[in-house]
Amino acid sequence: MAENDFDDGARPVPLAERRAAEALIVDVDGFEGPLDLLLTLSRTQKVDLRRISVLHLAQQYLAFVERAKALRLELAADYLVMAAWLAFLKSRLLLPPDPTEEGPSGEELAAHLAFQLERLQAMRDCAARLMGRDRLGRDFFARGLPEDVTRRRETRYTATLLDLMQAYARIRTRDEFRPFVMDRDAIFTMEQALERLRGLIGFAGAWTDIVSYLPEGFSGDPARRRSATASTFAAALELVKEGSAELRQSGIFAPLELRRKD
Amino acid sequence: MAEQERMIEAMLFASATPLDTREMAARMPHGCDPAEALVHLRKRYEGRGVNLVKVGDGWAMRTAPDLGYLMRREVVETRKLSRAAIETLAIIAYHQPVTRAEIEEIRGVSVSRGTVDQLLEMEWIRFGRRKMTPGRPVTFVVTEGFLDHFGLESARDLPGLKELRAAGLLDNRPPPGGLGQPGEGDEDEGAPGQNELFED
Amino acid sequence: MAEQERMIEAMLFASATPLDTREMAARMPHGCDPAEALVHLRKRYEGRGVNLVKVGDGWAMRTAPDLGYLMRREVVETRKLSRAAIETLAIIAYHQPVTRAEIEEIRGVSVSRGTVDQLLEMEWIRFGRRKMTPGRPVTFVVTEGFLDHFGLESARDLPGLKELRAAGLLDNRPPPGGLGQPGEGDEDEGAPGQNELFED
Repeated sequence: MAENDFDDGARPVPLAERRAAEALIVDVDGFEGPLDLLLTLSRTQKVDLRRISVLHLAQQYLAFVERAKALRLELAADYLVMAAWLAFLKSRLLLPPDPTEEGPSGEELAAHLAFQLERLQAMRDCAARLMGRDRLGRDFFARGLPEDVTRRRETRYTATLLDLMQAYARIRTRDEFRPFVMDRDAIFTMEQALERLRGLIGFAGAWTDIVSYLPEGFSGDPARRRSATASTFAAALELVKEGSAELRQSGIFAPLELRRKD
Repeated sequence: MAEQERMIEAMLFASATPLDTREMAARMPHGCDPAEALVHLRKRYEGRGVNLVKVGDGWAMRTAPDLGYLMRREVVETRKLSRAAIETLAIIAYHQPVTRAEIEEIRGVSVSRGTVDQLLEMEWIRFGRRKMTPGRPVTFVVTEGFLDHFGLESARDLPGLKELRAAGLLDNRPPPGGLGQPGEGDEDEGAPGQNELFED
Repeated sequence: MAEQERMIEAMLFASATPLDTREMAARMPHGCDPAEALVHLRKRYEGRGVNLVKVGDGWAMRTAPDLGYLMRREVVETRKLSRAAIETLAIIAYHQPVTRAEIEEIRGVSVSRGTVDQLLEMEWIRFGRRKMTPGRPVTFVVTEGFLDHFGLESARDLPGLKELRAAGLLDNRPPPGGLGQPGEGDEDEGAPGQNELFED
């Protein structure tokens, strides 16, 4: 199906064609993906999509990608993936088939691409025909005054499928978000520290560094250690304030020591 | 004249308010005479299920008075289901058969008697078989009426969370009062791992 | 029969949305047969300003399309659909039931977030049954609302459907040798499509 077109693209390009190509590049954002771009390029061949020269098309596409790169346009990954695939296809089409090689021939791949382009074009045409049909509310109309004679009023509750799914998503994501709530695990609250100190201090008649009161699992991770240290310190101050403990420090940055006060 | 009759027939049908001859004439091609066409049209609808009637200065199509009883079932006031009801319904649809305790566990709040009663009354849910667990609690399942209303072939056709997300239907707002989370409101489909969270 | 014709005439005039025979029968006195009365009524309204049209399983009265110009005042502005949405809609209509992956394969780009959402919200598409392929993906089909909006009796009456089918453009043709192309990653094949569904 693909004519073997050994043209290297060295021939002089007519001005109009060049202009068109430039317009394409400038407008790269306007394309809905690589297939759309290929379809647009194929229009310059002005032939039945089934007879299109895929080889020629691949060359046009590759040239497009090259030039777009030269213009430093950001090309989305799928354009580049398509380029790589087309380069592969091009090599298959150009080289004589290797009988030992497995997989489909270049012609088969080219035929499928032509099929995809034709199908996309067909869908575009269908879409246009569909939108061009006589339409309700524009060309033909429903009853303007539906008679809902409100004599026996009955309340009917309703909901759409969208409501239903969104409700479910809402509940389930609330569940799934629980891990984020667990971020609070890194926080040791003052209430917790106070409770812990009250329980432990009864056994500590001797001066003890408050750092040793940090709960298990809070001395490793810096964030957790910071939180636990701060709350334990605050809790220690609270105990001193209520007169159930004493606090001392021998110098700046020296360990803070806590002792039960009888 | 037949053509003019067609015109006023269409106009009167589509209009939400009665139309008078002046309005009709203004909308019709130049030189038409709605008054005469109305006489014909009125005659045509005599004795039919719908009649052409004069309302003040205007004209309107109305159901024949003797057929009013046919319209009574259409008299419904539709209201959106409450959030509690729709959530309960969603859980039943996705998890059926499901007990009340299970619904409460998933929703995280208790389910009021009225909510379940309402869904039962709407015939969107019904009792399923009892669970073989202590207390043998009753379960709830969705009904044919439910499938019918939501245009589903079966409850299994409901899209999963992953698909809801892919379709952009998943509301990603964090729970009220919750901490914001990374990537929230991000257009792109998510930090890796986030996707796994939504695997159902 | 004349009386039954009057009844369905009244009901159809009163309703803005299509009614199916089941609904009509439920509202009519016992023993009535709306199907037969519909045939008569349809004939009666042939060529008139208002016509009886079939919409999916339902029936509705709609103004004749050639008189649209008279109703400019009644025109409802529909939300402008993006090109992506229009193409997605067409693909769903012609290939239904169709999965998201299939839509993406045909368009060569991923279906953007919000496109499907919008079509669902307009109630022009809905979920069909899941495909019996790995992953059991959900499918999309068009709704009665879609048919109503575009004046189609059924999805079989889509313009050009026969030609497309004859040209093989509705086939689900896998890429040769499974050598995928970009965007064809998750392809599911071989479920009965528009093609088989509409083979009579």
